Amino acid sequence: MSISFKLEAFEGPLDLLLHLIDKNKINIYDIPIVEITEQYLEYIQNMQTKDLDLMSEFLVMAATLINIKSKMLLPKDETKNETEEDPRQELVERLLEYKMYKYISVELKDRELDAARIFFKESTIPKEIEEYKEDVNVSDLLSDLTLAKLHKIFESVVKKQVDKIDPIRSKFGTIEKEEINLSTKINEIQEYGIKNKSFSFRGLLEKQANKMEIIVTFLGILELMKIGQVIISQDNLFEDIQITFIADRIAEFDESIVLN
Amino acid sequence: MELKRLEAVIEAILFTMGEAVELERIAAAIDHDEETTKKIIRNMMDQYESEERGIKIIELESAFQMCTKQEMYESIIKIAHIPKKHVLTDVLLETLSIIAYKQPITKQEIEAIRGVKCDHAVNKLVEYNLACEIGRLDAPGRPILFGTTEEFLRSFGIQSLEDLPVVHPEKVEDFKLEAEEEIQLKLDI
Amino acid sequence: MELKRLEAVIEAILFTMGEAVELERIAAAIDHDEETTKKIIRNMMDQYESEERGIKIIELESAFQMCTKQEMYESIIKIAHIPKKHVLTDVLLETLSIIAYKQPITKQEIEAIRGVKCDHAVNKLVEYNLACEIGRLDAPGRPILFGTTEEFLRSFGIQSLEDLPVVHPEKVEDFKLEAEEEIQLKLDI
Repeated sequence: MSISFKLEAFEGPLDLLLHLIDKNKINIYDIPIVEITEQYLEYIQNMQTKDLDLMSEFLVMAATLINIKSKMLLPKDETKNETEEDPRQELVERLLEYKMYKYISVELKDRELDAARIFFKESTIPKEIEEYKEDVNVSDLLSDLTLAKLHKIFESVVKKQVDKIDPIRSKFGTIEKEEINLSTKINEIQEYGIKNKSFSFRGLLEKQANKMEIIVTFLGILELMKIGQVIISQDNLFEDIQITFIADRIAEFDESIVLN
Repeated sequence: MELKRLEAVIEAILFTMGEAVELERIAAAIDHDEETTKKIIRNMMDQYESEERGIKIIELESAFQMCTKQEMYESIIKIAHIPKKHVLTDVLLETLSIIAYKQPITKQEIEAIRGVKCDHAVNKLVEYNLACEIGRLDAPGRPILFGTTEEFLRSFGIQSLEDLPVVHPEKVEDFKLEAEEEIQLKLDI
Repeated sequence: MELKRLEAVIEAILFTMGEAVELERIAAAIDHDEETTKKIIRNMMDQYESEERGIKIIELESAFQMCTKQEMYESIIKIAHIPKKHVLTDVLLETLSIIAYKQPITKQEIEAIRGVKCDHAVNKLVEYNLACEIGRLDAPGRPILFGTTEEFLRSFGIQSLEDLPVVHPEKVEDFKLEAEEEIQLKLDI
């Protein structure tokens, strides 16, 4: 099946999922998860985007779909009396909600067109009246604000800022500051691939110095799969993945793919 | 003051100020209670609407503003300079719809609905004065709560948040029926 | 176009423009010659004058302008006398506390701390004379540095910024620990 348009056209993972459901004319309440998951993965494989943040959001959705798919393939637990919730339920709810806002935003756009046809007027206060304008009374403004209160407010601002910092990841201080260049890593993998032709995924990861390098290596493999430089195979579930380098030369990569 | 005179004063106030003026302030200026003042203004709104006039009064939550009628647009653009409008992309519109219906809402909640990061979209909406901070959620990190502005109401011709477009239940039913008919052709697992 | 409709268009144009509009331009907008246009406007002037209205049209050389009637001034002054209630919102308070403790600070830095745009808040604080520009940062774009004013010190009855309550470093450490605990909780689920 040929992909006739670019994935970048989608706003996000839900948008793509909605499109697939639309295209297949499927009832949103009854998504054939296997079919949709396969199509979804196919789209992701053809993704042209280099935005890793965006890419990861699509991947999360793909993982969700696969998770649901696997749950549905598992035999029902007979020992449990209560009726188990359909694993698709939550996804369906999210999709319906998203669909509703998409619909509303079109309505809003329509209203905006109408509203744009009216004109307002600048305020034209006559001079005599303008002079009556009162100054803002600062002491009234600050009437119930004490220094202690101001101090408390600042503390809560600082607290909020601290909360935003992930204490676990922030401990990789020295590593984080070191920029790992995705394109460099991809080239390394390619050189390794030309030399070794076929190699173990696990083995490759074990050669990495730290977590960040492992992540970048993993992303590099994904990227190489996407452009068809490598193919992967796995004999059984949870077994090591075998990577085979099928290209005959190293593909050039944009230097701008940098992971901080 | 007799009614005609009060109407004249309100007309003068709304004309002079140009911007939206809170009911509270108008009531104080004409020395009447808010309930009465609202009745007078609503009555004026009907008059402007029914008579062949070029201007009208719109209501924005509890404020009122004078503006031209929509059908005057073609003639006015021959003279007036049209203020440049921000182009709202689909992403911004979707984000704005979510804020409008779910306010007060945090960025995290918006992200949960859209499935993608929304920092950029929310910041743009704040910059365009269509959304604004309306407080902090009492939860870890005290995340900022967002809501829509008066400018939002004005830009979309909405009187109050109760006036937001709704998805009619029949419409939702339609979506479902459509899909159900079509699914007959498809294999399900 | 019939007369009533032409009058409505002229009303809309004069309202929107606010300033004086040349007869020539009005005539062009309603697609009639100047002589006819002038007659229509003069007739409108009489109507506004005789009816109990808050606004009127005045003639200036060969231009026309819409304005409020003199006798309305008193009521409009009342509106100016009942200014919008100025309040320090949560947004303003937070921004003020950041400026007080982190000055000199740029808007960009405040934004980095709060995670949202702060133009409006900073402008308001400057308007209230609680914050002001105290220089420029020696960096690309030479961004403005903000600090608190003497008025700020006076309002809190303090002599200098050194009198501000201190944020203890241990406190920040505590925050960090709390945040870590919260994250741990999340991971445990």
